[in-house]
Amino acid sequence: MKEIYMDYNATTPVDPGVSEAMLPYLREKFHNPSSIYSGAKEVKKAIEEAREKVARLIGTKPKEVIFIGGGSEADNHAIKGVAFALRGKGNHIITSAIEHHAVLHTCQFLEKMGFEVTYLPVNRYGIVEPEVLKEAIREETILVSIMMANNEIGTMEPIKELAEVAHERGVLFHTDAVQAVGKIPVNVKELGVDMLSLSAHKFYGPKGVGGLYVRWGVKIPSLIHGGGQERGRRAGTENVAGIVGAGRAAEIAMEEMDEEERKIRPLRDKLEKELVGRIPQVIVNGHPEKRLYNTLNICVKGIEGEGMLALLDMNGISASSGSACTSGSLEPSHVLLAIGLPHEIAHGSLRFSLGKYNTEEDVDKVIEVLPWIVERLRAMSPFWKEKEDA
Amino acid sequence: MKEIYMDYNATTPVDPGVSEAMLPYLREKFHNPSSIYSGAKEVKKAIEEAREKVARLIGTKPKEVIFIGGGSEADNHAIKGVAFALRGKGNHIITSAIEHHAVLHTCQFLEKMGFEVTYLPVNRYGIVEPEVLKEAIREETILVSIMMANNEIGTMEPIKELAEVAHERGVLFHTDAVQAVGKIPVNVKELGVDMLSLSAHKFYGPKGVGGLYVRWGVKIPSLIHGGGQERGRRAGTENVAGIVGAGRAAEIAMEEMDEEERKIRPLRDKLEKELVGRIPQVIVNGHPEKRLYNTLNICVKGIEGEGMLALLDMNGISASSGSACTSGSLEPSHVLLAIGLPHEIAHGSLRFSLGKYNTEEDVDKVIEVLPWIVERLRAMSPFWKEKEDA
Amino acid sequence: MEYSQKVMEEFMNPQNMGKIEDADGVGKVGNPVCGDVMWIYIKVRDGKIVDVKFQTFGCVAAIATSSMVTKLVKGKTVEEALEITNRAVAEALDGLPPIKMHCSLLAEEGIKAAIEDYMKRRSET
Amino acid sequence: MEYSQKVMEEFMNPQNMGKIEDADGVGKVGNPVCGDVMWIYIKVRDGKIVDVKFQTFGCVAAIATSSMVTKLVKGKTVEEALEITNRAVAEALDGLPPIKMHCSLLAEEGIKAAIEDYMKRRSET
Ligand SMILES: Cc1ncc(COP(=O)(O)O)c(C=O)c1O
Ligand SMILES: Cc1ncc(COP(=O)(O)O)c(C=O)c1O
Repeated sequence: MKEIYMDYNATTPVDPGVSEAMLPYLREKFHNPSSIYSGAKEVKKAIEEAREKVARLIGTKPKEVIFIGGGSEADNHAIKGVAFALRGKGNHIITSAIEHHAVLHTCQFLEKMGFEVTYLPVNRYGIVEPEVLKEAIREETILVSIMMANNEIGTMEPIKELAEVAHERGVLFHTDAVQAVGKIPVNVKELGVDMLSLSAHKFYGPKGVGGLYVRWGVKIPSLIHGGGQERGRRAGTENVAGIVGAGRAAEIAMEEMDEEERKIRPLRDKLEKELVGRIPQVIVNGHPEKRLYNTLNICVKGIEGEGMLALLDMNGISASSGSACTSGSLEPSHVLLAIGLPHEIAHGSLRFSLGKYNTEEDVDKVIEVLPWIVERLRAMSPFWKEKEDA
Repeated sequence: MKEIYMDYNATTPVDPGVSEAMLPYLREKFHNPSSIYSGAKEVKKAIEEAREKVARLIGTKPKEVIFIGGGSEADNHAIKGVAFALRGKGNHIITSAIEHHAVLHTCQFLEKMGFEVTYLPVNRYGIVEPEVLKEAIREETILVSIMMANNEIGTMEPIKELAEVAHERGVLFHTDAVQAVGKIPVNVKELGVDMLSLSAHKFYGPKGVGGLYVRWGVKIPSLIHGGGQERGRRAGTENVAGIVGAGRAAEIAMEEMDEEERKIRPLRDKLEKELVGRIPQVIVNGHPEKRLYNTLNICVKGIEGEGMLALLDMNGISASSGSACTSGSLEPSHVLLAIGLPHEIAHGSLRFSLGKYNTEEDVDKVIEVLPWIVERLRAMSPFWKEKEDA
Repeated sequence: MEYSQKVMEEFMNPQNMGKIEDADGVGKVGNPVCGDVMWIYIKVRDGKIVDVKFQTFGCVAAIATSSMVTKLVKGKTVEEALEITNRAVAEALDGLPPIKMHCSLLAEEGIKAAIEDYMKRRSET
Repeated sequence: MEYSQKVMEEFMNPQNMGKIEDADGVGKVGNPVCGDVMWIYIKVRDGKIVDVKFQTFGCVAAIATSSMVTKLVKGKTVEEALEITNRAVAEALDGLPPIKMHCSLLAEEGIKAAIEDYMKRRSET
């Protein structure tokens, strides 16, 4: 059975052009870029070229881009970096209730270290309202970190406005743009952010390679100390093949982004319309318009997510759920709770995130299969019968 | 001109078996191992198999191995982890003067954070003497971190004895074994260490993937917070292809280690004997016996390292130097200074580190070329003439 | 989630699914807030569980354990049914992932609650 | 290290290498502890530098700048030679990496020291 992959927000296969670009840097061009012989210089050059490509993708200069071991590391680096650099100035950090765990757990760690953290609420669409941020900023606030697009529900935050609010009060602004970069145009200068995290494997690049934009002039300590790589900002022998792959992926994203949106958005819209039409009692999560064009997050009332995923999987469909049961905790997705869903509904969530290898047949298959799956599980559910009885 | 690569301590090309193992995990088996559909389970399994292989290489159980973004990250994770976990107990850390920067700069960062660090001296061979460690341990000591084999001079430390000394005083022991693992047999249980860092690209695995052994029972916080990957000890979507590559490299290292030593040691010995025989005023650094079988570090009196490297490079030979001039600082290698060499001699260092793709012809070429290079540079040197005049 | 094949089979082909309209005992355990709710219905004749059905809101493991526990108690006496432990349910499924053991506990509790309800009703009449 | 081709050429084929036994002035600059030492010898006739040689302990850039500075001053008057700046030396080499600019400074200082030594000797005789 051919797999129908609809979990592109979780990760993506590398583009064939990316693996092709990476291969030579595993074997022939394996040199340590810090070395001084000829072979090493070529490798160094390849890294700098990759940096230029990533910089171009986010509208900045190469010297403002650090390569780093993934999106989570980028978030940790930015947030802990500011915390340590500015701990003399203040101990208050603001973020939102719907951030990725890479941000939330970092903030919780900093709370243990004596920092205070405000987790801003969001509205029912998952939007952080600039007024709400404005109110939360204090004298001691040293950092605001708000994600650009939410990984679960796809809602896109008003980053430009939020960054302005922070800057009015002289506070640094970081955005976790891991789900945005490569999917939608991102320009750090227009957004006016001070730091931005990205991750290659979300846009057809390799896993384990991320990028952090740090505006020139922002001085934060390294998270990983050691050699002078990345101008002393991220120690460790560079993941050369990975970095080259990230560069190539950035280049391809620049070229294909428009076309991808044109192709993927109608597929997502069809999926949404048909599922909502065919399955009673389905809620669509996230903002109706300010939402990533590839993301559909729904809650199916009366049943729990994992069972749906398992049955989808048996039909060759790979999707995900913010359901507690897939993560091993008893709490459902913190994002769905933050947008105000009750626990029992949040438990029934499903996320389809589409990508460039999806076809209309893929969508049709899901539309065909999911209603039947839902019916089957609802037949076992005490809540569903209850509802019908009522 | 065919390159003669003699800088295997800097990095290695991946073994063909390694790149072959990695490839499928870039494209077809690209799934996020945290997901619950079938494709993801296979990927998860591949990671666990890789973990078993790495665990076997260092003589431990898989659950004590964390995959991490390189050797430097492993060092940072271990040292900062203990510092934060035990900061209530004490604020004193002991390391040696000849550690890699990943350890030294981490310790210096911790000094800024209020920790006290003792940098143990070494003897002229680069050995940390257990008595010296014993003297240095205090009530407040929470961690001893001593490397297993030095990257520049190859000296191997008496880790078992040093760990015993630390444990007698109830102090945790970490070893940076980045240069040892894959080259020589390493068994964490026999050594009795609590934590051990390794890095795949030093033994024909990919760059940007490291491993950290953490003895069961040692509880340290994550360096990178976020998702629950690596049992919550290293967040971030796993570098799957890299991890699979590291596993395969570990497996190959187990198989080939003996044979490699048998092949490489005589080549290194020949290189050493011939260079010392043919070039006047050459010093061999490191311990005569307790030294990695692939490493030869020499100081050529009267001249500086970079010029030699440049001329070697023109002859197709890739080697390295602890010379200040290759690193951009004015200080020569801290390791060579620590073993007692005066600055002007330390500036003239050269490191040849051999690996499994070296042949006797490679060695012969170096033996043929280097004396001529040295003569040429000495002809320009004010110190050399001075010496002859005297 | 690494489920045994047995779990997946049970999930795919659950037995005794549904409601018994004129049940002699009903056990309602779990909490929708936590994502797992199990309702167990039993029909008892001469001290024997002659029919049993379940309704479950929950994950794959919750559905599989529901099905398995109903299979295990069907035909048993009430006393025998009371002795069924969550371990027995899990073992019958070739084990459960550690974080899913609570589902087997829910199954044990569900049966116990249904029997208690049955006992209570009987003592009332 | 990213050196220009000019630097590498100069390093590979250094000019005016060696010692002038009966030099009119010698400039010894740099410090072996820092890894760079330059000795510059000059021979002066009628206020003109008619011969110049260097001995250098140091990196590629140190050797290349030594060679270049000797080429630049050869044939010049003492006054002209004094006007040669480290920038001029670096430019003649198509630039130096920033962390190597100190080598060009050493070359400038080396020539100046040699000329000073020559002046001093002359005023003494
Ligand atoms: C002894 C030692 N420790 C740590 C490291 C750092 O490892 P990595 O480059 O994988 O971060 C190296 C090599 O660079 C090393 O030789
Ligand atoms: C919004 C967001 N931030 C951060 C991350 C972490 O990125 P990575 O998995 O590359 O560490 C992810 C994805 O996992 C994400 O979706």
